[in-house]
Amino acid sequence: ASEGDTLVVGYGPQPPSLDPHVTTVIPANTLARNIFETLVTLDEDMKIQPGLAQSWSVSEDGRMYRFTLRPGVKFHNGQPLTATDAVASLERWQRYSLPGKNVFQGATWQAEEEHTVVLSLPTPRFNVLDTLASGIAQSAVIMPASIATAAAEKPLTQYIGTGPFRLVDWQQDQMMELQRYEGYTSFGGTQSGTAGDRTPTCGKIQIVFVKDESTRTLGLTTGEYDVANPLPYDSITEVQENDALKLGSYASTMLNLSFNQEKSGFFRDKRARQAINIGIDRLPILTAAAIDQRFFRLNNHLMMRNQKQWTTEVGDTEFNPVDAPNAKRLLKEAGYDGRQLILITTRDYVEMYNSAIVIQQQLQNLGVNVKVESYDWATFVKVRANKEAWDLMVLSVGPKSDPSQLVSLNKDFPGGPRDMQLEDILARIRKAATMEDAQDLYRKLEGWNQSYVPSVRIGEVDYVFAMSKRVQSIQVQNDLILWTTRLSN
Amino acid sequence: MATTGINDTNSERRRTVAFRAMRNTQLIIGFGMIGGMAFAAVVLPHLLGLDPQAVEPLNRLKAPSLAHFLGTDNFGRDLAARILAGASTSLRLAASVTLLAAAIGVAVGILASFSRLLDHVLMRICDGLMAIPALLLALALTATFGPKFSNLLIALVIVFVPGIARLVRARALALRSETFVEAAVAMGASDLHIMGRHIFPNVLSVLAVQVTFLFAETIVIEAALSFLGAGVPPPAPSWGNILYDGKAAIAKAPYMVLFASTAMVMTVVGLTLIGDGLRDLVDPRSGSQPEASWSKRLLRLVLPCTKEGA
Amino acid sequence: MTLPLTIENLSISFGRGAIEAVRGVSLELRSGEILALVGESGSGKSLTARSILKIFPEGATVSGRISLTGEDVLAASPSDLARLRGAAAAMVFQEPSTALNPVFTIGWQIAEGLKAHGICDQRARRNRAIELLRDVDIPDPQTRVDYYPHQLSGGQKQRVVIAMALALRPALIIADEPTTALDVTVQAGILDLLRRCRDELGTSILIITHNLGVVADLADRVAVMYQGRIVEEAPSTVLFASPKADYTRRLLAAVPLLGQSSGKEDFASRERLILEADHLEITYPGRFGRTSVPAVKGVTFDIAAGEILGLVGESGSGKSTIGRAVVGLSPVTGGAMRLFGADLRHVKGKSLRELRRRTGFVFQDPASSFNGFMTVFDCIAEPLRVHRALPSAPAVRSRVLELLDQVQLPSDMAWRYPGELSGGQRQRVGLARALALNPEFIVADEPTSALDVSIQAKVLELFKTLQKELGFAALFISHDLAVVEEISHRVGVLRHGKLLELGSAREVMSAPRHDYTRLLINSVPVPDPAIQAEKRARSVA
Amino acid sequence: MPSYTLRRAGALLPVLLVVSIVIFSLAYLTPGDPASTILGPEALEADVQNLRDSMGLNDPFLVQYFRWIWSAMHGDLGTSYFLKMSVAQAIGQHFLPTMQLAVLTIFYALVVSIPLGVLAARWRGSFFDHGIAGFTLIGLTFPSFVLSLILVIVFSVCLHWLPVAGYRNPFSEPWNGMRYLILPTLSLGTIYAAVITRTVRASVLDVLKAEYVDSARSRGVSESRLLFAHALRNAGLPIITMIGLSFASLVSGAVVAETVFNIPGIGSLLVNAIQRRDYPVAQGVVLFLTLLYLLLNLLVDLLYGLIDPRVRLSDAGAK
Ligand SMILES: Nc1ncnc2c1ncn2[C@@H]1O[C@H](COP(=O)(O)OP(=O)(O)OP(=O)(O)O)[C@@H](O)[C@H]1O
Ligand SMILES: Nc1ncnc2c1ncn2[C@@H]1O[C@H](COP(=O)(O)OP(=O)(O)OP(=O)(O)O)[C@@H](O)[C@H]1O
Ligand SMILES: [Mg+2]
Ligand SMILES: [Mg+2]
Repeated sequence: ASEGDTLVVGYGPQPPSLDPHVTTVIPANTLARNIFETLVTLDEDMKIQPGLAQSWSVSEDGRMYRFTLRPGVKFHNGQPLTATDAVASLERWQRYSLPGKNVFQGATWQAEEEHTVVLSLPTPRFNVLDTLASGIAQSAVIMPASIATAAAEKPLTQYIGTGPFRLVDWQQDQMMELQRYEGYTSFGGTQSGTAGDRTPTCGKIQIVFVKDESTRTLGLTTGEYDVANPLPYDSITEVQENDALKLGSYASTMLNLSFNQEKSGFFRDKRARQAINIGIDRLPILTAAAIDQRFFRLNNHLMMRNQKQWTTEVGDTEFNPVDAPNAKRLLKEAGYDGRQLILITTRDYVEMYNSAIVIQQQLQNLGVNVKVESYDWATFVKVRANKEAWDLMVLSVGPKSDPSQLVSLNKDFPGGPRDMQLEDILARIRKAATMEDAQDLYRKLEGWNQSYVPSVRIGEVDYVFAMSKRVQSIQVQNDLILWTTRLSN
Repeated sequence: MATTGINDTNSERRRTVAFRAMRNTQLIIGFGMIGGMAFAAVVLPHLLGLDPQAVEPLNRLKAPSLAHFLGTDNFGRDLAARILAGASTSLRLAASVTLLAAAIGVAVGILASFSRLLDHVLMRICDGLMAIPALLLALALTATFGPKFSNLLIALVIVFVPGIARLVRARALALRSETFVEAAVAMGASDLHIMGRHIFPNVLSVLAVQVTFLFAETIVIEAALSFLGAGVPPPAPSWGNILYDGKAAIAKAPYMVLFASTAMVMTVVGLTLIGDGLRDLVDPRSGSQPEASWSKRLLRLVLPCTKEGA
Repeated sequence: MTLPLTIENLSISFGRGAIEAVRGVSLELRSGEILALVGESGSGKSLTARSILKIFPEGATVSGRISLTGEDVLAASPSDLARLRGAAAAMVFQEPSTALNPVFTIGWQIAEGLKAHGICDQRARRNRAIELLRDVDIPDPQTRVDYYPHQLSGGQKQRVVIAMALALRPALIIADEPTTALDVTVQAGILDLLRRCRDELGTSILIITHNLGVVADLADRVAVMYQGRIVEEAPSTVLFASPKADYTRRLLAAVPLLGQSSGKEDFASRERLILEADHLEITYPGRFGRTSVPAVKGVTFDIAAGEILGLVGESGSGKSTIGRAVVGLSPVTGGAMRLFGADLRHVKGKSLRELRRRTGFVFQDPASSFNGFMTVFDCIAEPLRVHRALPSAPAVRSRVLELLDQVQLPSDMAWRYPGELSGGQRQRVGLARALALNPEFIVADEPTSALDVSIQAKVLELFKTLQKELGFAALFISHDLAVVEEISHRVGVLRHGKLLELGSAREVMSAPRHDYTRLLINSVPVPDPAIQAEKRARSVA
Repeated sequence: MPSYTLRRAGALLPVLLVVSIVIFSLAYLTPGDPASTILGPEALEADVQNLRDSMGLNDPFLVQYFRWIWSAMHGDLGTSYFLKMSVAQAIGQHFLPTMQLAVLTIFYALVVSIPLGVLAARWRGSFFDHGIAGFTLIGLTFPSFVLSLILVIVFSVCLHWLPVAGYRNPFSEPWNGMRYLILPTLSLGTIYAAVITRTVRASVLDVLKAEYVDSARSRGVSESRLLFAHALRNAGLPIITMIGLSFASLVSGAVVAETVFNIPGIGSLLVNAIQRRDYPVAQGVVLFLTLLYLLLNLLVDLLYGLIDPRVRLSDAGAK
């Protein structure tokens, strides 16, 4: 039960780390964004808005960015935010995070005066601000310089940011208590997405980590939690029938079926990949993964549907033909000899497991002999790194700020395609100076994607959450935005 | 003598195991239940054309109907088919785990009661083993030898043995000081003989309870382990994973848990009946018992464990 | 006035009438009367006695009527029964070793009965327990009260059981073979105690015994049972003088009398010694810091091949302890004991088992010496099987049946379980088991104490014949001096763990050198009421 | 006895050492590592390797083992990779709830099972016995997580009597703390109650056939006393062992209930640690449990001697 203005959130299991610089775990980043903030941020239309940097300027050649930090901002420990802190933080981020390495290769950060941060790039990039704004995996958050330097490559041990909430109590694996930061200096403008006014109305937020999903639902029903996030899909009907509760959702991940092209042979043949791509029926797969039509949608593209700046129609019409005869023919042409293919998945991400089971059945029906191997997360990572251990993998990937950061296209990622054309397009996107160039290249990339079939795109899945009716104006962006929440009585 | 009217061969026959087994209703019903289950698991799916793996996500969690007479699971798979197919996995696993664990546990427990040194060594090993988590063991085994049935078996057996061993040892220690054991010692019987003929039959009653418990426990633990990739590999059904899936959908489709548990309860009841029946066979005091009234015998059909040793 | 006990037409059967153990027994007991129930082993005495308190074995079918001080026992409610038991009538069970709960101290068990009948003060209960133990002649009762049953000798356990029965001064005492495990001096003391109860408290006593000397000494009236029926009932003087029933006559004829047996020749040949005890000392370790108990203190004797050594002596003097030491069941803590020339402290494993194969052992308390899961057949066949003595199953079978026959048991007993036998029947099974391998040496601890004299005579006859045929040696422990005299070549007298004297049977019995031996011989009750009364009068004077 | 206890204490170190090797090897054999868990689903293998290196996870087995055991011998079990605290602290924090739950559960199980088991033995074959048999079989078979959910639905969701999940320390807030512990206790206790009931019943049945029971009965000892004093004590060894075992498995095996009821106990600490590959914690917990079990079993063994005077562990095996 929540007294006064305490919001109690029944949350999933505690993320392994709250260090946004290094972890790609989405909930870790979205929880951390209550504590830590980035230089720039995204509004609900995914447009760049000021964050800790109240303004910035870009040099003519696009190789130098000059950020002016918001004055008066203080860290939770009372220390004022200075350019040195920002530089130290961003340097750590640049060294240890994937986007940092990708986009900011060769870049340098400099503190000018107290409140100016200067970024110098070797070549202009279109995606500098987007990358800095993304708050979903390995976000470029700012923390005191001393902490950033001390931690280096090790996970953080102190959580001191400038965010609207301050971490006051953290009982491991049990709950986390966030208190409104009274010395908070908000971003300007009206609230929209993670941008704009962030001054919280709730005095206190209790994140209770509840591993068991039925318990989350039940706790919500009895009023122990104000919000249950994520809500198991099978509880949706239950919540809808309950007058005291309401439902919400946020776009979360994309489901992919990756091929292992490294393991001797089969999926190096494009026909084999093509066969699977046209042979499977995505709707049942998505139904198994997210149950209710409202919470999944087909998507044949590399970027998510709500990333408006990355829209294209390439290949839309030929998507999901469910063409079994042709698939079988292609398989035969590719010389499929009935050998057993290993499909790996994990139960730690339900949507991955559930899709895998259905995919296996569908492939079985195409005459492909598939064996599902399900592992716990840590083992899964180990297994997928072993090229000989698997053929197919179901992977759910979070949205990325631009196509060049898609991990499934990274040749170093297990199952990542190795194709000269792809490398070329990606290199060009990375170097693209303007958004328009990048969008052109993206269309090219999509074309390549449709013909090469590096992996089978399945669709997008939303996560669902539920709350009691007294929770007002809760907003979402890849997860809950807690500072917007108000509690009515 | 006060005995009359019974000739030799007749009373001898009265005591033979085969004869008494035939008249042991519990034993027969127990075997009937387990045998029936096994039979159904093997024959019914073919007969009814049930496929435990055919998914139909659009038809998930449907209540029992003509098409799916136990309903469907969270992938729209036929629950009846899965429970039947799961029977063979679960029963095989549970039976081999309990048999192995019981055999080793009994051996260790009895041995420990016979020698101070062995007792010390074996029991300390057991203390250590008790602390090793099944999960870690199963994961490590799976990693080393690949996902196999035998890993699960080994992990669970290792985890269960210490408990059985300690329990058996406790009983055996008390028995060691009984005069009839001394009598056997005095006649020059080897330790092995004493263990087998005197200690073992007397630990059975306590053992039987533990064995039924472990049987049920194995089925449930398997589910937890396969959840983490160390159990029966998907999508092969087992009662354990039906229960786990059912738990997630308990509000929407309570019958999943209900049917799977019913299958389990029936098995364990059957097992208990067999256990009790076997005990009647070895326990002497069952012979001179006046025949129970037929109403009681009828009741025994429904409920297990009547007249243990009586 | 209602009689303390009437039994009308009591019948008890097992296995749907297959075994009719008691057939229409009727008995009456007047206040202050002592009735002795004698009869053949297995004739239903114990069952009759137990039914008085409504304590039946599993599976018994009972009919008839029993009234205890006017209350119908068989129809009584559990709470009424609890009230009657112990207070209105108390029972001494036949086999004391199984009648005591092994996990409680004897003091606790005595006190429990007192508590059940409303004696609330704990200290009072303990004092009473000590007092009772003193009454039954347990040495050092203050310490012994905290002993567990397994720390007591057979006779001591029996006395504890008697003490329990006396605890509440019941109106009726049912004593099932209360003195079988007692030496004659202690037995005399117990008989006196019982008589005093009758004289001072007016207690009625139903005593079951095989010892016709005890009957003559104590009983006012005697009932004789045979095959489940009462075949004769008469005042004891009448019965001893003019027995009517056939069985009674046979019984009286079979009584062994001290000094009347022809006795054995002295056994001269001491060439091959089977057992040598050389300053043997046996001490039981103490528990939880208690002092240890020296049970045997420097005993020296030997047994030659073919010789039977009788061991008599006070209850608790260490006889069983010595016997058990022979097969390594009690620890030799000092001196030496050699069996077939091998020092028992050093043999181990196979050679020890071999020694045990050549030795037969009859336990003092047969009831607990059988595994309840094995049929009589399996019990007797066990030594044969353990040592693979016979080549085939049919050979084992015929040997077992032969043994059963030798100990006077019908062959259909083979398929029963030990728990379904009477005390005497069990004892004979124990004997049969000991004889199974034709041992070269037998340790027999009270092998005939539970047998009526007629069967005892047959068994002893068998023993003697076999001994002659096979020439085994034996350590024969008994309280029955007449039996010892009849069967042994030499006799040793033990007291307080020391061997008082050792000599040929005739010497020791007819010309005892030690006072204690003389006392022992004098205390033997004679199966003639007149002589016993006279003897008693003399000793009082 | 004291010498026996000393000898047992002497076994402590070797056992701990062996267990430490076993558990360390298991951890080493188990695939996956904390680095990949920290970095998340989309990390590249190279980054994982870097983090592994900096965490010292790529050192040879023996180096890692000796580093760990060396500091363990100095009382330092290491620091969790995830929990921002030392392993000792983590164990300390998680042990309290587990202990409370275990004690309550055993207490509840005993209160239920001893009378039921004894009475079922007393009236064996009766309707009462059948009823108990039915109850225990269902208790044995019914998966405890399902039972937990049913209890929550009934007592929390429908009746609003008790909280759904969570934990409050009953030492600091007794009433509230107890309220949080009731449902977990019920759901865990039921299965143990079932097992112990059956063990008690079987053991007591064995004893009730003994003649000393008749003998005590003949002295007017009431039936209830016969059952609860005599039979129970004689059947004591298996029962005490069973209680000891139940307690032991409650300490490490209450994971399911701890998860459903969201109780931060040792069991879920261990399972979480295994799942996250938080090896210092997993190893520390196992060592701690080993120590606990050694002591627990020593206690049980000493109790044997008190319950049954004939059992002499100090020279068990003497002929
Ligand atoms: N539980 C039982 N099942 C079957 N038969 C039994 C059972 N108990 C006793 N009997 C039989 O009943 C008969 C009478 O037994 P009981 O114990 O009364 O004899 P007893 O006269 O006391 O003999 P003893 O002098 O040898 O002690 C015996 O033949 C015995 O075998
Ligand atoms: N396990 C034991 N622990 C301690 N003392 C014991 C133990 N067993 C026997 N004693 C003691 O040793 C002494 C001798 O016992 P033992 O059984 O040898 O006597 P016994 O001569 O056979 O007597 P009885 O004729 O009464 O059977 C007794 O005083 C008894 O209390
Ligand atoms: Mg008798
Ligand atoms: Mg004796």
